Amino acid sequence: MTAEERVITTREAINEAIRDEMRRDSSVILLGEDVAGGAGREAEGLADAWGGAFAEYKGLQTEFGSERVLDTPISEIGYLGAAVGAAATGLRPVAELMFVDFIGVCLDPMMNQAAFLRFMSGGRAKVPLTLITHIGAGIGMAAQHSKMLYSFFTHIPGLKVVVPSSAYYAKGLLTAAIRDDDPVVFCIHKLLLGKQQHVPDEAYEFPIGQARIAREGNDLTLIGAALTTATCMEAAEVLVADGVDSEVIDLLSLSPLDEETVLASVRRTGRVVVVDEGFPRCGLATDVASLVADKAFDHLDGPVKKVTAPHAPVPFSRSLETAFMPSATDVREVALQLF
Amino acid sequence: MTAEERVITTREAINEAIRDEMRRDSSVILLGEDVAGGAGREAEGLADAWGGAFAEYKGLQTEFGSERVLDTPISEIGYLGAAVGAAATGLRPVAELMFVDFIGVCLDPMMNQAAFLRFMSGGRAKVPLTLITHIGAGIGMAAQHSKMLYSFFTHIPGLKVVVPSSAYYAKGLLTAAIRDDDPVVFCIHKLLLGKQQHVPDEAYEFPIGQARIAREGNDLTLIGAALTTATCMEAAEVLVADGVDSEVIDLLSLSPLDEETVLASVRRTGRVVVVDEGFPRCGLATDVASLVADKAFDHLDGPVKKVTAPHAPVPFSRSLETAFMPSATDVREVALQLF
Amino acid sequence: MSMAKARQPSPQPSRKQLLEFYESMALIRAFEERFVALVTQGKLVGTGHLCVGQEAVAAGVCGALEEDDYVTSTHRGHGHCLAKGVDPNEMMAELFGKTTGTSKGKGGSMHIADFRKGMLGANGIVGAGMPIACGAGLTAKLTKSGRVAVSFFGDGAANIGSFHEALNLASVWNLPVVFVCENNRYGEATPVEYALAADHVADRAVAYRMPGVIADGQDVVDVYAKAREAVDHARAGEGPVLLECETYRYYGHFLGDAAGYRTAEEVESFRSRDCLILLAERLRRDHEVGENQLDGIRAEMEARLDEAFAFAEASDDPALDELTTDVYVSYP
Amino acid sequence: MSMAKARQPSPQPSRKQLLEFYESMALIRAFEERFVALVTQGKLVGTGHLCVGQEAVAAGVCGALEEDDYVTSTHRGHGHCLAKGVDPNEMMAELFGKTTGTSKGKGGSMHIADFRKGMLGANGIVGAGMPIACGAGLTAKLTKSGRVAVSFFGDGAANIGSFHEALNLASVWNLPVVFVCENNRYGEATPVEYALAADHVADRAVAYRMPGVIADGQDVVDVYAKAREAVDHARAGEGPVLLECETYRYYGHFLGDAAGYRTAEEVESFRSRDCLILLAERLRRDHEVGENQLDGIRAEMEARLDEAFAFAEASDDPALDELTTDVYVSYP
Ligand SMILES: Cc1ncc(C[n+]2csc(CCOP(=O)(O)OP(=O)(O)O)c2C)c(N)n1
Ligand SMILES: Cc1ncc(C[n+]2csc(CCOP(=O)(O)OP(=O)(O)O)c2C)c(N)n1
Ligand SMILES: [Mg+2]
Ligand SMILES: [Mg+2]
Repeated sequence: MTAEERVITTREAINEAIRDEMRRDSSVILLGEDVAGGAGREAEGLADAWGGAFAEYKGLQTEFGSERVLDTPISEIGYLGAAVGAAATGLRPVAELMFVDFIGVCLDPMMNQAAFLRFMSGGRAKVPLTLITHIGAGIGMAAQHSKMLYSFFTHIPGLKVVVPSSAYYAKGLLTAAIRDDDPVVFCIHKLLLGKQQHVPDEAYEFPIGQARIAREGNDLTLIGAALTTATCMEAAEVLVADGVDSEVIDLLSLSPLDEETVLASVRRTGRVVVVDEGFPRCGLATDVASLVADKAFDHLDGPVKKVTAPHAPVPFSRSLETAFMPSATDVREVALQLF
Repeated sequence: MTAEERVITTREAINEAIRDEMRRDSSVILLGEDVAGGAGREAEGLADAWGGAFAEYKGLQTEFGSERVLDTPISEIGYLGAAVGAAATGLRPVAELMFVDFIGVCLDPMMNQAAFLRFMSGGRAKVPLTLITHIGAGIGMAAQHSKMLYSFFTHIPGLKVVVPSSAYYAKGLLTAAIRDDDPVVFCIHKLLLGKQQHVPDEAYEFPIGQARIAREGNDLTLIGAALTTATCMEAAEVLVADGVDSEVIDLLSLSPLDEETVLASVRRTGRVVVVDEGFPRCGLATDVASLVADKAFDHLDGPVKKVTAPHAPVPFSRSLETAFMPSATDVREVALQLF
Repeated sequence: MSMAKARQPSPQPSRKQLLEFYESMALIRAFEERFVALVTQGKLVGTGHLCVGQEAVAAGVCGALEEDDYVTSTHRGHGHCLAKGVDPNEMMAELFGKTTGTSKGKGGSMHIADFRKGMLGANGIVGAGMPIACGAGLTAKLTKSGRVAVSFFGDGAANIGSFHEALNLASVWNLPVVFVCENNRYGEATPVEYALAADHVADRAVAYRMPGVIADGQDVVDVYAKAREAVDHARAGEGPVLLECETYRYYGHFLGDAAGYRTAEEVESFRSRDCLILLAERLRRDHEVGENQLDGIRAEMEARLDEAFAFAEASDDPALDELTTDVYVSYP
Repeated sequence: MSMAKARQPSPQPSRKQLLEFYESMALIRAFEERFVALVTQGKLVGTGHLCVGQEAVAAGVCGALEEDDYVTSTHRGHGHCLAKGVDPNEMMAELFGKTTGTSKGKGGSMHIADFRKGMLGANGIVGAGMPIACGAGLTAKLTKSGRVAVSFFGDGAANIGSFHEALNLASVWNLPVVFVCENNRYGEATPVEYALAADHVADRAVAYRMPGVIADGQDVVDVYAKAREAVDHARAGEGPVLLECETYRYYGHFLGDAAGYRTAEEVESFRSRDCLILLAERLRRDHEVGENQLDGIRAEMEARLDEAFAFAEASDDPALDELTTDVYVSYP
């Protein structure tokens, strides 16, 4: 297998991005709950037992030591606040919030501190902090472990927000995030972690603020992020049989949003469905839909459509959970209303 | 002065609503930081010294005692969690979060607990909790004390969200909130507290989920909430000189949203500007705009417009703070783009 | 015991009570092991946080409670639910995501709750149950119902802010709440020695002017005695208590965790003090209970689980429209 | 003092140092009183949280720091900033919302920061500074810079979760952080006796396996001595310290608060132990400093404030496009 053909999981891509940046820049550190595991047991040969609850960080503590890969107590407001303070004083921390749902106990360091510190100090401070967090439903963990919530971060001025849809973009966006001088929230959908893709060996950045056209088409624009990009792709294939040629946009960055790519597409196709696994109110779908309804209005051939999760907590039961998440069938059904 | 003519401040209206419900129903309690003030000094005659940071609760502890009007330590996740537990076991707590900005340390009890408990228990639990919180800029308190953030609550299924625009609606909505069996977040803009209006003496409910037409008009729909309702009214007056006859909708409830009132108006006028003091991304304005762009699309004569705060933290300097908040001039300017 | 006032000497549990503890612990053990078996056999897809090894804490503490007392639990909540009297059929159905489950299949393992039994819910958010228990205690105090609230939490949870805020608040308001720490020596893969900057969780009680007590969490009698004293203290209006129970979980953090952060010897050393074995010894020694009788109890519990499994399997999945019910009591 | 190891005896401050303390405290007092005067006269619209009465804490603690050590502050932060060397001109300009302010007028009283001086910011969120100080301490530790971070917080803040998490974390990671509680007896209108379920904030130190020390916050020499020991302890790599300074604020919680939650006698009793008076007595008694010299220092500080006021008044409001600058370092 040549280097070009190398295929790895999203989990491995995340590991590589952090590893490469930690090698390159000694100010990069990693901290979070069980990002190593077995803390304090190095002498017994039990270190690095977990590498994170989702095992993305496996081996990093072994390579970089417990000074740079720090397990934390269950103290999210404590260690995220510490990450802010470390970032503001010269380190470049990568902090993990295991499930984005836990933001309920630690939004403050991200919102009132990290996001605002530069502004509140009149530009004297910067906070080069990366927050990695896991989003999304699909693994049977129910209401308190399955939300998206990226709209919260997107709402807050001062935060950048990226949402990769596969291993390649995970590596490129995480590298860019770690190198960025602003706080960046890196939201990774759990169901993507095990998925494989060709990923270059060497370090590379995928630019924050840039969407991509995942599929070109002329009749309809489907817009997705995280897992719903795949949902859109699937729907686009099915829609071929309906005689509809769909363009699919993978947002990748939610803040800043690549307005131009979205608008250019919709202006050409005249029809749009925004697909978002988040809750329907004040969410990502409403955000992108309202952008289109303002700035591409004159080119629209029909209403601006959205497919989202229902206005309900994420259910446990597998059948309900599956129904909760937007499906290609849902997307097709809504898309066909536009023709 | 007859009873009908009685004019009181929003602050007093809030006081009355709580007082009446506490008299009517012994399970209603009030808790929060300094909702009384001088806790533990009753013997020295120093009780009830503050009645809340904004003095809405003055006199309530004197009337109802420190068992039912409870000052708390500075422990938002503690006392809001306690409010959830009290609500789930038979009390009907009214809790105060002094500034909505503090939600960064205590979102969890509202989101993962209060909002979801009914669903997560399969309907066995209910959480009749009212959260009163102060929103908005305009009093020189800068980035950490001036946000709106009602879009966060609106995003979360299981929470109801109300945003009065004056004393009359404050009393009616707060009464409805306290009597409601679901958790309700009552967001009151600081600049409304001192404003006066005729408010009936007796207790009354204004229905949660009902918007109102604040001004009738045929050419344009302006949509506001909290302070921006007044901004819309002002803009509407100015727009008369431009030959534009505006309808103004005061949302009052953000969740559930009175979609019908919004849609009926826009279907008639064909033009809309949503005005929101919140941040522009994934916020209230995008939510309402995307609703209109979907369900009133066929009646639209122009793009769906929004006027919001900029994507920036709330600044301290008075001149910047004034520029930060949507003004009637901003609204007029955007509205005229539609003609 | 450092309670402010001396309480009545804690009653020695009777033979009958001890047998009830045994039954309770055997039920929990059977439930958890059945769950593991079902997952292993592929009859049930999913995972969960098992409390095998810790049964004495749930049984001993809940044994000290009245039926209408309140309990808040954690992600590791099966044992607390069973000990508080939640129906195993409904619990098993919940794990299967069936409409007959405690939460109609909408909650799952981390959200089992039964308000009719005072079980205010397992909780997926570490620490979240402690403030909620304060609220239940406040209800009890204001309505003079005489009830007490118990909040279970882990050693890892002792480092989260809500622990601090809840214990301080309970003390400030003099609430009838007993905070029960199940110190099983790990929070996920992190040893308590690393994460807790104190020798014992109970050492933190002084920071809140409340009694701090340590019990042997493998010995249900010790747990019961100390829980009983703490509950009596709280019920008498003397305020909250922090009770730490030293225990151990045999499985990993969740079903599937290989637990590579601890040695086999460590696990063995704790297994040798298994709560069921210790209690069986005591029953044989002091109460002339024969091995047969204990085998009988365990067999009964297995049968109970056969029934629960059959019930769950025979139940329906929730209808798809359940997706949006129970979000609100009323949505105009 | 309960430090783990005995440190070198804390040096008695020299006459020169004492005069520096006096100057520092007089500057803070003058700054705050000038602010009050300007608001009262209507020359400045706004409010703020004044630290008049508490000056010895800022001066004594910052006097024990090196210039490049870090400080995180609170909503009541003017004194900490001044004692840490932030320019009064820029601070006054900030309060006027002028573009020459520490934060270009965009931050205001609750967000004064000067990273060049190690002042990481006042903070409008109670408790938020403590974890941030841990992060600064972590930077110091990992980069081996030898710096120390001090985190000021109030008695009220001792009941918020971030206090708990930060102190535990600092201890677990053995960080060079000194947590300085300014116990001024109130959090807003709430007496410390009500809100804190402990006799002293310092009593909570044992819960985090760190030394807890109490200083007389009105006596800058006592504050300095204990802060110095704590800072040395932290700098030596021996871990964090909790230092509680007993003090009092003469004004209400904010300028405009009538403070009806306390008696005039109480205020009087604390005013009689004013930090400037106490230090003046000591200087006269032990160091033959005359009243003239002290009058001279205070007059100098008034002149310094004249200058600051003139500077602020002469400065420009920020241009309107500043509304959206400094949100990001880079926004593609
Ligand atoms: C606020 C929050 N942070 C982190 C987690 C992830 N998590 C789930 S259980 C757990 C460990 C809890 O340890 P402990 O309190 O000792 O309970 P145990 O699992 O040992 O019963 C963690 C970190 C969570 N669910 N909630
Ligand atoms: C998280 C949070 N909760 C509440 C407040 C409102 N608040 C501002 S200052 C204050 C009192 C703080 O008391 P203390 O810590 O003793 O400091 P002091 O004001 O006495 O200096 C409160 C409750 C806040 N700013 N942040
Ligand atoms: Mg544990
Ligand atoms: Mg104070």
